[in-house]
Amino acid sequence: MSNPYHNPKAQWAAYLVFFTVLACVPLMVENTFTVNLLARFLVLGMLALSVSLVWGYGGILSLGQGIAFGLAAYGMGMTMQMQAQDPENMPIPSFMLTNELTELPALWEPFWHAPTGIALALIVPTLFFAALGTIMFQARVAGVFVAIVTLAMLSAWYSMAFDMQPYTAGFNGISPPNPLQLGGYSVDPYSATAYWIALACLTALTLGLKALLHSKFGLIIQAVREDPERARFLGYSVAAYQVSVFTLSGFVAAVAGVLWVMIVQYVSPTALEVSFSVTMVIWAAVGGRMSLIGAIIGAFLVNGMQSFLGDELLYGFLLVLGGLFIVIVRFLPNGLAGLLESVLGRFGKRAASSDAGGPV
Amino acid sequence: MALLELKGVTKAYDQLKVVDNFDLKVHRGELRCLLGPNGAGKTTTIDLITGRQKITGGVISLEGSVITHWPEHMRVRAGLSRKFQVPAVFKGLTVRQNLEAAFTRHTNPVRNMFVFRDREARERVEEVALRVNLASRLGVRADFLSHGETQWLEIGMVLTQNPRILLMDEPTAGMTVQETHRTGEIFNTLKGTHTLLVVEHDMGFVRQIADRVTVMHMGRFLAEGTIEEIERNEDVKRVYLGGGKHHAHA
Amino acid sequence: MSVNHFWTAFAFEPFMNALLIGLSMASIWLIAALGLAIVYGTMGVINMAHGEFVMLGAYTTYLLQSAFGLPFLLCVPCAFLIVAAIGAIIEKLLIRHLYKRPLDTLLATWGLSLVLVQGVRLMVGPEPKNVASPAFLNASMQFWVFELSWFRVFIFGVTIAAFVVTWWLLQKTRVGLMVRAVTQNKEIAAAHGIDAGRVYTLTFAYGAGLAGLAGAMFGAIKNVFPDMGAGYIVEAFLVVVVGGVGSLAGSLVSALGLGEIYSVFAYFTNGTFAKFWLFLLVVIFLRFRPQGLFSEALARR
Amino acid sequence: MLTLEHVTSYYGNTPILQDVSFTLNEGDLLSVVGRNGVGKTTLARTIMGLTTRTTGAIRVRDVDVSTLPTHQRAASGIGYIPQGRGILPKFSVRENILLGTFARKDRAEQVPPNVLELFPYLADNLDKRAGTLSGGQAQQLAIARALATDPKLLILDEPTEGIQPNIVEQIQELVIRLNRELGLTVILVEQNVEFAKEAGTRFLIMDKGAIAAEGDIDALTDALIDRHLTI
Amino acid sequence: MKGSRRSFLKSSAALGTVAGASAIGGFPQLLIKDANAQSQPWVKKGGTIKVGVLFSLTGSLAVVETDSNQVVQFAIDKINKAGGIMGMKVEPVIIDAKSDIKVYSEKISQLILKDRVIATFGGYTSASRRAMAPIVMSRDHLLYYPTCYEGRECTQNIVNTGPLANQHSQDLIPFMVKNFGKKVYFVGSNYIWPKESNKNAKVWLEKAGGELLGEEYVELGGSDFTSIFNKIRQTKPDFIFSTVVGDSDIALHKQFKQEGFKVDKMPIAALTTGEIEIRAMGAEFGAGHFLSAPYFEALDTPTNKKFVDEYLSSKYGKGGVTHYNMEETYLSVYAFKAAFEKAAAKAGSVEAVTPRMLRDVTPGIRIEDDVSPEGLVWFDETCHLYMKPKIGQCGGDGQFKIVQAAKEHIAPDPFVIYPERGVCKFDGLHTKDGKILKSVL
Repeated sequence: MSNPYHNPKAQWAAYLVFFTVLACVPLMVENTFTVNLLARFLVLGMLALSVSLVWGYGGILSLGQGIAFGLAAYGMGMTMQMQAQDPENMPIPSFMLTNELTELPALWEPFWHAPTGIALALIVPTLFFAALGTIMFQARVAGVFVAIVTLAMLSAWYSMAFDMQPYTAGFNGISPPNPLQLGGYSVDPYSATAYWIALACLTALTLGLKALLHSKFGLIIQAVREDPERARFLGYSVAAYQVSVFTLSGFVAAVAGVLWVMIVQYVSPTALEVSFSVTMVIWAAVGGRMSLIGAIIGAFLVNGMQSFLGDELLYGFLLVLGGLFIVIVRFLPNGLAGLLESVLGRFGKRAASSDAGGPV
Repeated sequence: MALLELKGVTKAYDQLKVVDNFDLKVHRGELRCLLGPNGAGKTTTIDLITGRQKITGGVISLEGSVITHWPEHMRVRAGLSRKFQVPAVFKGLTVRQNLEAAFTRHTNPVRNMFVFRDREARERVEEVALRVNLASRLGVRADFLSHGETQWLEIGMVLTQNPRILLMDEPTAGMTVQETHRTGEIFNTLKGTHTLLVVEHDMGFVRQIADRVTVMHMGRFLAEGTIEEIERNEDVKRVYLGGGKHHAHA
Repeated sequence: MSVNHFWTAFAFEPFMNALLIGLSMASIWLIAALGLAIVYGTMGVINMAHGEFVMLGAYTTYLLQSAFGLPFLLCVPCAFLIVAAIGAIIEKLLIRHLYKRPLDTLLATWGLSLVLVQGVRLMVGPEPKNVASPAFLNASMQFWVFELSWFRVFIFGVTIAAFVVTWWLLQKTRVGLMVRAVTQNKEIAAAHGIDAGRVYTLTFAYGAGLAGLAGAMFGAIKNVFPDMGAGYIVEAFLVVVVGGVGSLAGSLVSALGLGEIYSVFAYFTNGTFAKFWLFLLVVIFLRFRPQGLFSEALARR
Repeated sequence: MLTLEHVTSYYGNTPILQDVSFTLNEGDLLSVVGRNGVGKTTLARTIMGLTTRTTGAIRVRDVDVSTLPTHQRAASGIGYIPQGRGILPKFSVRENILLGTFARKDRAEQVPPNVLELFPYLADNLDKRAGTLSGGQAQQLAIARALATDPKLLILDEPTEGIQPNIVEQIQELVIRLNRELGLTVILVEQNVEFAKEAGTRFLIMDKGAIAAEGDIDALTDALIDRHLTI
Repeated sequence: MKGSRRSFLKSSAALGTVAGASAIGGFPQLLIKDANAQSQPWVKKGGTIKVGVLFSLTGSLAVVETDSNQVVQFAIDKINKAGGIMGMKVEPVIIDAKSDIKVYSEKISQLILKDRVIATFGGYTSASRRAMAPIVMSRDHLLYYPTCYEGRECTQNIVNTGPLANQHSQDLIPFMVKNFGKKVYFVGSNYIWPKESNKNAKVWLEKAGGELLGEEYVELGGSDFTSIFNKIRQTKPDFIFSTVVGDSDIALHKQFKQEGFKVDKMPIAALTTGEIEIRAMGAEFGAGHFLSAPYFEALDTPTNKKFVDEYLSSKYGKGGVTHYNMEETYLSVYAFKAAFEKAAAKAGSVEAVTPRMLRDVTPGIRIEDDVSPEGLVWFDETCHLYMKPKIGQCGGDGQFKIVQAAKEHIAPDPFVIYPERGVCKFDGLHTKDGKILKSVL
């Protein structure tokens, strides 16, 4: 009966191998472009991770993960932009001049101080998710309604980022001229350092969430996903758990937003686009929403395809992606991880007598 | 003082009264069976006690505190625990996880983020699993259980909670004869230490477990007494066998 | 009038016209949402590819017009029929395998929308196409303080007609009886000889057809291009959700309400800002009435 | 008329009906009795194809319908009155009856006149919303609707449940009439043993998803009743 | 779940070790390093000259950018057929940006770091330029941005071949005021280029004695102009000045007619509505409106006739039309050719040519009448073009009739409406207090 897929030791071992391999990548890749590209994938993987948490484990299909990502990205963009400003000579970013601002708006003031700016970039989206979650889950909004409410909220933020041009530079977005300065160092987005920073965050978040899912909390959010009413009649406040998991997923997406801008030095309303948020769900679904690593790998695969295969099959890519997605939803509801689970399950049955520990 | 007391409890949809001015007292340590033909309002009564449906009128109190309008999870925390008619377990989780989820010493989400391996929970889970014949099935996902096992699992979940009163809505529905008998044995071990309110149809089972029996009919109280008294009661016989012709209730 | 002021001052005539525009917006949103509402109400399927059916309708019109020289007014019903046929095929190949998995249909139809957009792009090309509308619709008339564009009136008329026909089909015909029976209780309907599968195919095809109809008209006020569908989908969803699942009247009222709110906001501020407030209001509204305007409180889970 | 051979029926993965076999002749009225939750309703639903999955054969006049979808079983001449009546409350009385006509062979699209003759109250209130009917009226409507399918076999699932006493009698008479006068073969799922005895020509006692006893109605003895039905 | 905690601790410890070890090796990379990259020549003797071509071939921007992509290839083919640049063939590395800002940012770095092109032609929207700019600047590389843009930037790594906001409307506004009346209503897409263009237009409007009645912006891709037309109807302007782009522009012109406005009473004077937009909306909706651009397909010069004929008959000309954006892109390739030749001559060898060097030699380069379809243009010290904008009126056939052409070349000035910020010069933005700021975005 024992399926190595479900063996906790094997799981932790797989996580260990996965992240170790990822950590070694920059030592093997000479090309700084590829390192940067992979760092981007790590961040996108983090988004898939947040989807996996909220949808796969929490059962909440949020199409608004981009809200946290986008808000955090703007926070980071503002921070890095202010690092390039000079209090005496260039006290405000030039795009504000275009929009008839002569003084730095109060909204931007905190971002003179980079640590405060980064902290705000993480805290504000997280709090927003807590608030939105409270509004939704206390009213027992569930299922597709959550999807549509988050979608509407995302669209609202998108038009806001567009329209509030004096504060956000609108469609053009904010492109800080210099890389992030941290403690006197300049974090070159094309260096292995940037990659490792992203990887460290991804590793910490993944292992943290993995541990969290092994905690009582992790058990209960899954219980809530399976049957909210049963959970309620066990004495749990279903709304409180849903808000918690929604907020956590918002935090993960916010971290991704901050890292993204560190790596690409650019933020625009496209971070808040509906299609981007839905694509995150696609990554998680392809890799397997019920597996943290699966979701991350899903993000790697889809984006890798887009980057490497995309150039070859210029015109067909979206067709392939859409088709792939339909096939996966139709036949593999748990994605590639689900496929692995059933393959290992069969293998495990055969090997049950000889090997109890399962392969690593 | 009764552990659980219902006074004048009423539930109406428009004009139709599903539960009509119903009174009930359950004392500590008692195993009470609630009987009645289909549509008598038994499940609705349980729903009203646990807060799943909104009450129209009347008062529900648990150990003296009035819980009539509390939210569901607060009632559970106050010591009410229920088993649903259609077994409600977490299908995607293993038996062990189901039982662990039911161990509700802490319900605060933030606090539970730091609960990893709770020895007390483990012991309780294993103890309960033994009790409901699932000790060998702890690692199995709940959706692979047989129907009877699923029922036991839910009974086990209710037991794990160690509530002041257990509300069991048709615990043996769909079980085989043997399974029903085992269930009766489980219930008999709970007598004295636990308080139970059991809704049941299976008379063999009721005979096996009941102390006192309350019979409902069309939302109202019909009779109460020991199993023998109820079996002799003409009104009860009529509503069960005779259907409409000579309805006796006032 | 001063320039660069965020707020526009109230003035009677333009405000009245803003109300009229709200009506026109409402008719556009309603025709875009109607098919979605029927499909969601009857089958519980959230069709994320609905906007792409709108796009297909526009392309059908363009192709019929440019390749066969069909007059615009004839293209509109043809767009309905052709997109309905495509909808029927899609229902049989994909949607019917995903009933009872509403979240998965949502995602699968999103995948479908990618395929449709890219498929059209590959076959017809990415450049925008142009649907010509008949000359008599390219005019406007004055009525009291109102300025009516004939084309807007035309859209309004078609929307009302589509709404009435839909209502009539549902309420007064045997097919409608079947659809309503399946919506209320699939088992009972089946036990009395109704083939629920066929009803679903029909419903989905009809919903797609309505989207195609909408597309035929939208093609004439703006442009026909592969991504055009994305521009309608969020608003259409909001109309359905605010109106209440399975309620035609609800969709009508909510389209009217949203259209007017948007237009009045847009009059006093600007379109982008109006949209932000509209979406925010909808989220707050759903907090208090998750089931929408016209629906009993059962659609929560 | 109707034959079940080794039928096992599941909800999800749970078998609710286990290895049930019986035969019903033309013109019979089979009373199915048993306590709550023993599978009587499941038996009715199994014949209609409303459970998740069944094994075994279900023959209606030698045609195996066990693989057919529900709507085709309805069209093959089975009329069904579900437990709780299954009236569509948002429909008018007329629309509810018309629902039955979808299973007719002759494709008639009108409310069948013979049905209206049977139910004068319904005939007078065709435009009333079905949700506002009383329990007894709703039961008449459910029967009228099933009759509109022009059935050969009628399955009634607890037709007297939850109905005021004075109406119960009318319903009971009606059921008997359908069988004796109109010649319909009937399966009557019933808790009221007295009525089951009065109406039935044959009986079937169910217990725990299986047949506990069956035979001509005369064989339904008090001993059997005591063992399987009473408290 | 047994032992999960223990193995968790173990695995995190192990990871820590790995991360620590790799960090030691990686620390030097904290500094921007490109030492080895610079030691390699960008162009090898006897090899090819690799250039990046980064436009969207799919997605919503593909409509315009596909043409840009085609015309770059057309120009490169033409140059290669004529013997290449200094005997070396130009090799385009063509990448699809998929209308996705993230892809622009990713692919520009691929072109620079992996493909090692010496310059990139790319972008059509300001947003894509802003997404590419940080990478181009931090690598001291070179981007040819071949379309109109708003100005207010002063960088040392971007060469622009489209008109600046100050060049476009200089003649158009006085022309319209003179012919139709003083009162004007501004309509634009809601982003920076229209807003900046309108600011410039206001300057010319004031000079011409015109009056601005209102200014409205529609969201990008927005297609409903009824609210805006409602406001326009109320204020009764003499003409509309439009900076609406893309799909919205088509909707604007269509709805203009459907709302019952008359083109002879209140025409639209646009900076955007060229031949390609007219074809997309149908000529009946465009007829009678005005456009200011440096280039029109109908321009009656031998060079343009040849350009149009050659392009439309080539395998790239399936679109069936040429337009200003395309011509500006075409010019950028010849600007690159001239710059490369100049730089190689200056450096003495092709291997010594760097992207930055190309930019540094660009000021002063002229593209003569016999090459440039729009006529002679030349670069100023900030790498913007001196050019002659022309005003065309659309006819019923979708072609423009040129009704006025500037007599003199108009100077580009990216900071003309921000004199307080300083003056953009060759080496950066000279502020009033004497500082020189580089890479001002």
